[in-house]
Amino acid sequence: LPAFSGSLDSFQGEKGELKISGGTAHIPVMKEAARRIMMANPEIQISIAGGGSGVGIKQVGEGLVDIGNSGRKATDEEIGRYQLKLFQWAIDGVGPVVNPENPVKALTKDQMKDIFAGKVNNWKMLGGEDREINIYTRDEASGTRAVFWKKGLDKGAITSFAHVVVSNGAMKSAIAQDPYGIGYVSVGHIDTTVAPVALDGVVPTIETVQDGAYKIARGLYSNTRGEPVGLTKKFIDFLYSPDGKKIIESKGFIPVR
Amino acid sequence: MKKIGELVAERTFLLSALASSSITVAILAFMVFMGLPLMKQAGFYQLLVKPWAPYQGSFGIYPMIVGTGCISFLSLVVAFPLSLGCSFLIATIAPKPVSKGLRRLIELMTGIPTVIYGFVGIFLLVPYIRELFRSGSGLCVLTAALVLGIMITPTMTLFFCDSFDRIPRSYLTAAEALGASRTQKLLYVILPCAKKGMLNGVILALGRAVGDTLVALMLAGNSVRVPGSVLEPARTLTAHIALVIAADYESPEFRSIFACGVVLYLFTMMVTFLVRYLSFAEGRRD
Amino acid sequence: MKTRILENFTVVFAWLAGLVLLSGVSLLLGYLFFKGHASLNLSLIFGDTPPLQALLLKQRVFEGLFPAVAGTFVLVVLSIAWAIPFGIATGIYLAEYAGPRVKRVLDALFDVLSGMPSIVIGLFGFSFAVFLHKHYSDRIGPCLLISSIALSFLVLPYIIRTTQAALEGIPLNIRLTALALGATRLQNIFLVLIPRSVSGIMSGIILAIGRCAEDTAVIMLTGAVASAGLPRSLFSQYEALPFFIYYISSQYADSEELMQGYGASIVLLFLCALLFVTAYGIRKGLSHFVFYRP
Amino acid sequence: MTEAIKIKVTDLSFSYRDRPILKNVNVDFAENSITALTGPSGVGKSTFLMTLNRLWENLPDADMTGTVEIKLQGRFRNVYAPTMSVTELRKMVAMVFQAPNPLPMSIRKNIAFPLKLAGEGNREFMAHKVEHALRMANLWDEVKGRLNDDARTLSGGQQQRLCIARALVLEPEVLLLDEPTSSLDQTSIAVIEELLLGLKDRLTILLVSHYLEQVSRISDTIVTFDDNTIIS
Amino acid sequence: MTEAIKIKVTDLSFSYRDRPILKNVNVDFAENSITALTGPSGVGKSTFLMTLNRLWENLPDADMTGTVEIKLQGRFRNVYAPTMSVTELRKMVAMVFQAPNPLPMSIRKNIAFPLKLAGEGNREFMAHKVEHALRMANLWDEVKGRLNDDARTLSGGQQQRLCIARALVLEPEVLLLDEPTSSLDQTSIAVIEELLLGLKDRLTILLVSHYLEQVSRISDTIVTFDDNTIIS
Ligand SMILES: Nc1ncnc2c1ncn2[C@@H]1O[C@H](COP(=O)(O)OP(=O)(O)OP(=O)(O)O)[C@@H](O)[C@H]1O
Ligand SMILES: Nc1ncnc2c1ncn2[C@@H]1O[C@H](COP(=O)(O)OP(=O)(O)OP(=O)(O)O)[C@@H](O)[C@H]1O
Ligand SMILES: [Mg+2]
Ligand SMILES: [Mg+2]
Repeated sequence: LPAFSGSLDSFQGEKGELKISGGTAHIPVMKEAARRIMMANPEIQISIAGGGSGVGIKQVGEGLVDIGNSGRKATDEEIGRYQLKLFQWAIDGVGPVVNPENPVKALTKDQMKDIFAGKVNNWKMLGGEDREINIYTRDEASGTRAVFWKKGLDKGAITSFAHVVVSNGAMKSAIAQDPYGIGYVSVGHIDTTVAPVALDGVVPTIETVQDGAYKIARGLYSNTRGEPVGLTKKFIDFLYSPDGKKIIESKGFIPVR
Repeated sequence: MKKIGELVAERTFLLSALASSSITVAILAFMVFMGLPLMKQAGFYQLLVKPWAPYQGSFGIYPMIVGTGCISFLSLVVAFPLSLGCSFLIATIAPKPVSKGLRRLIELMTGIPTVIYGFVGIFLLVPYIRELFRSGSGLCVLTAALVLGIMITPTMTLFFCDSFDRIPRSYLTAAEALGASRTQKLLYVILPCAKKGMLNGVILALGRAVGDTLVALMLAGNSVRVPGSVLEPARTLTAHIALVIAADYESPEFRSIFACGVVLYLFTMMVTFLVRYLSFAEGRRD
Repeated sequence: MKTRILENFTVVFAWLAGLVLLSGVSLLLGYLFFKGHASLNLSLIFGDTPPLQALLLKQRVFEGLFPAVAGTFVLVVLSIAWAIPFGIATGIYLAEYAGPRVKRVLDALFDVLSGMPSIVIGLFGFSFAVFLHKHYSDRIGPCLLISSIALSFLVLPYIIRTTQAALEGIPLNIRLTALALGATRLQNIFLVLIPRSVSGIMSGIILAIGRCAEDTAVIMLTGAVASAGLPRSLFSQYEALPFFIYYISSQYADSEELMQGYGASIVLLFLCALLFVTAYGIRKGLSHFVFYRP
Repeated sequence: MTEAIKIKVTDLSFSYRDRPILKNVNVDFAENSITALTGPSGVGKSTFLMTLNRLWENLPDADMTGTVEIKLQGRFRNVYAPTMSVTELRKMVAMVFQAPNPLPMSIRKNIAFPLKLAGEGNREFMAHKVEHALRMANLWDEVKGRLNDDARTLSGGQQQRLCIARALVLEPEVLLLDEPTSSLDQTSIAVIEELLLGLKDRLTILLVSHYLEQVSRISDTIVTFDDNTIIS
Repeated sequence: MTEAIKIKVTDLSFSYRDRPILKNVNVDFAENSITALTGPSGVGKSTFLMTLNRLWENLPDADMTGTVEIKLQGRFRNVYAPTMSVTELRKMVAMVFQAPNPLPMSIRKNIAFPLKLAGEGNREFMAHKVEHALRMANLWDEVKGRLNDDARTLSGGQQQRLCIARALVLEPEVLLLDEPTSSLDQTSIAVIEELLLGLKDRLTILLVSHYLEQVSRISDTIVTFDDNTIIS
């Protein structure tokens, strides 16, 4: 792990541009960190784009951005091909969510697999209203999707009926809008507008993720090509600083110790 | 001295014309070049008819083609009668001041940014459609088509009005002198004469509907499945490009969006040439 | 009798259609204003930063639309700057120099270009950027420069067409006036024909500006991002108003952000309406053939 | 004049965009006769005709004051009265223009067009009317074999007779002709003049013409327009 | 003709889009005289004038064969020779159109426009030339106080004289006038005719005119166009 060199002071005298893209779960943390840094030092310009974990890994590998975020661990092949350095700075869970109005707030894992496979397609079958289930999923570049698919659905099928949204934020607003929708978001994104669904009796929250009760967990990574230097290094260091950890916590993730 | 200046200027104009027009060619070349590996491997035709299932290694864009077709056709179904009615109002039925005002207003409407249609559609129409039909999420073919239909109506109306305006004055005077009412003039003289021009308007509006990205991306739900009803979600070619552009550059997913690009390009070309042909035919008739 | 029914039906149908369209659009705009009027104030644009400080670039704006507005502004200026010289020169070539054969071919090419879905142009811009990045320079990726070039492709046909139409619309006697006085072709173009077409060309440019300010599909593929601050260089990524609206619509975090989205929509709407009315005022009866754009 | 009066124009003034064209015109026209209207170009002859069947109302910026009364179906009626239907009026006061203006449809449909407008649906009756009108216009023999051809393929003289036939098909009481022969050759002119003379006892005809010979050949009365007013 | 020849037209044929307008025209024009060109409308008079200064080359689909020789700067030159600069030609063979066509700029700038085109930069010289040209065109006294007004605010007759002045400013050797008085009133016509008569000893003037009176009043020779050819 890099040395905890710093708070914002370390950015003194730096200038230039830092490009970040990739995982959408990371965006709130990135935005807040960038805001703090840019406030402290107006010479620094940080741009943040989404795209999904696949994009993050790919773009940093190709050198299109300085930091590529991913919500999954880069594969060995990716690490090898691009000489990626991985920095996991938080632990996150991926939890199924429904609209708060939806009475169905607990499912078994099998029920969930059936829902996403399209076998169970009415809330009535789960004790809810007699309405079709609207399934929301993420695009193929999403790390959240990859983790949920692997650990939540055990690589089971996701029906092609599913609506496709492009980010954690978009997932949250879609579910917040749709009383009959079900989707999955990064636990850090869960707030009052959506309701987490207990899976086999465990509600996905920071606490359950932290103590290991909730199993669909993952790390949030920032990846660089080769050893980070300069501004890139300082940015990553900042994520590990006490200030950075506070930000991570405030956005609903668990900072790594 | 002067001669050289003239020559330089002419060459400059020519060069910039060539540069500008080469963009059109370059875009096609790029699409084909980038999509070629996948097209070679899977076959262009195969891509057009196979489903989209990246985990099974199938990168067909058939569902997107169908989705595009459904949404734009349906939006024409919405827009055509609206445009017809509005152009009737403007042409003869409404009193002068109303018709003038309406025309200005509709011209202004062509300036409303697309993203705003999408934005309002999400928060206004989507929940409404969901509750009205009590089925699905509201993000569906119907919603997208309705918004798209409203969006292309001004353009189509103006094209209709335009083809009405091109009818020789003498035909209208003839009908008036024979005691035709305003509606009769419209139905029995204007409409039959303007048919071809109106067809042009419809084709161009269709081109616009097919080419639109934002409305479908925001409102159609983007599922990669051939929609079974208008209340089911679907994905258009344009939305597919916007969604999959995030994929790995070397991946077949990414390559497939160039197939979408090629399809859209060819469609645009078809529309253009059809319109040119029709206008030419019309020009020759007069 | 049957015809009477048809005629009456036509009248009813026409009024109904007018009503539906008008109510549809007023619903659209009404809803936007109803929801968004509350957010219309200076802090929508400048957040907590004092406006003057922000405008003088002394202090950054984090919670406001300022970076997006500035990004859109810079983007528009750049795109138009690329498009104007090529557009006007090409328009002149088509109207004044091209032979009928060449003209037919070029006309067809520009027709295709003007009908091209903007996402296709965006895709072109994006893959071009990636191509450059791989084969030319590490520094190039999707960025302001690429976006503005792609956007200029998008609006080039507008400027070409309006220039061409304005020039071709000049009556023969005016065209011959200077020639009969011994003007060269170029002198005739620049001293007589272009000055007479200025209003037509201007309206084309303004429409192109509106188009650049409004387009989302091109920029979302070529460099617009969720958060970037003010654009620093041609190679940096940037924020833009229409992309901001799109972004908010799909991933707003809270109702406050959503309100910002409504506010941004109203700002963009006003901007476009203003440009549109200006273009219209400059040249009444502007053909919507020019407006047409998938 | 000894004949019964058909049209009474009182204090008629007309202007385009505040430019006066006709000022205080007072004139009567006799029933079942041909009246020729002459005068220099631009004096307002065509405009005057349009005030009789209210066709000017479709022109932008045109304005009129005064009254026009026409004896229709036996009694005098103010054509500008609110109770007067303008479409009914135009069926009874038919008009033929200087340039023949056939509609872009077949000969048959051109003639039947006014019937269709009037809501006529009986095809047999319509066919009969079409033939009758074409016969009246001396055109039947020339076109009976090609009734389904586009009317625009006829020669100029034939087109003009077609337009007259079309105007006659509803059996109007007044026929207004605005220089109907100016674009025709001598033979066609002779045919049309003869036709008009033959129609005279059924109709009241107003004919604008520049050709003084023609005017003296066929008209019963001559009305000369001069500088905004009328000299009879 | 006893005078020296200024313009020699040999075997000139002209067509628009393969429709022949002029066929094998052979005609000479005398120096320092006014030649009137007359003939029915559409026969090709304007077109003929445009063959003399090659202005037709700017028209779409036009085509010409034959030779035109003009005595310029003392020797006969084929105006269609490759060595002939078309802009130089047009400066020496000036043309005035039927409808006055002032450019949308001030009176002064209108007159100075050909000088500007010729690359003249000396302002004093230009001012002097402008005054001279306006005096020649009998316009100086009327406009000297308002040289900076927009030329389009002048009356029709004044505009036409302005156009003549503009054509004269480069001191051409030939002046082509295409119905220069047809849109003017009697007084303006008289002024322009007088002006042309005054210019005659300095220039060779070709004048298209429909007005036989005018033609006989001022022209030395009359050339009549008839059906694609010329009867002198
Ligand atoms: N639609 C119009 N708007 C404005 N002015 C018009 C219009 N129609 C005709 N005028 C003007 O009104 C005057 C009378 O026109 P009108 O056509 O009645 O003349 P006319 O006597 O029929 O001439 P002609 O013998 O040439 O047909 C003319 O000066 C003409 O320029
Ligand atoms: N630019 C053009 N393209 C095609 N045909 C033309 C063009 N200009 C003129 N014409 C045709 O060429 C013929 C001769 O025209 P021109 O203008 O020389 O006649 P004109 O003798 O000057 O007649 P007028 O006395 O009416 O001015 C006419 O039939 C005209 O229709
Ligand atoms: Mg007339
Ligand atoms: Mg002429």
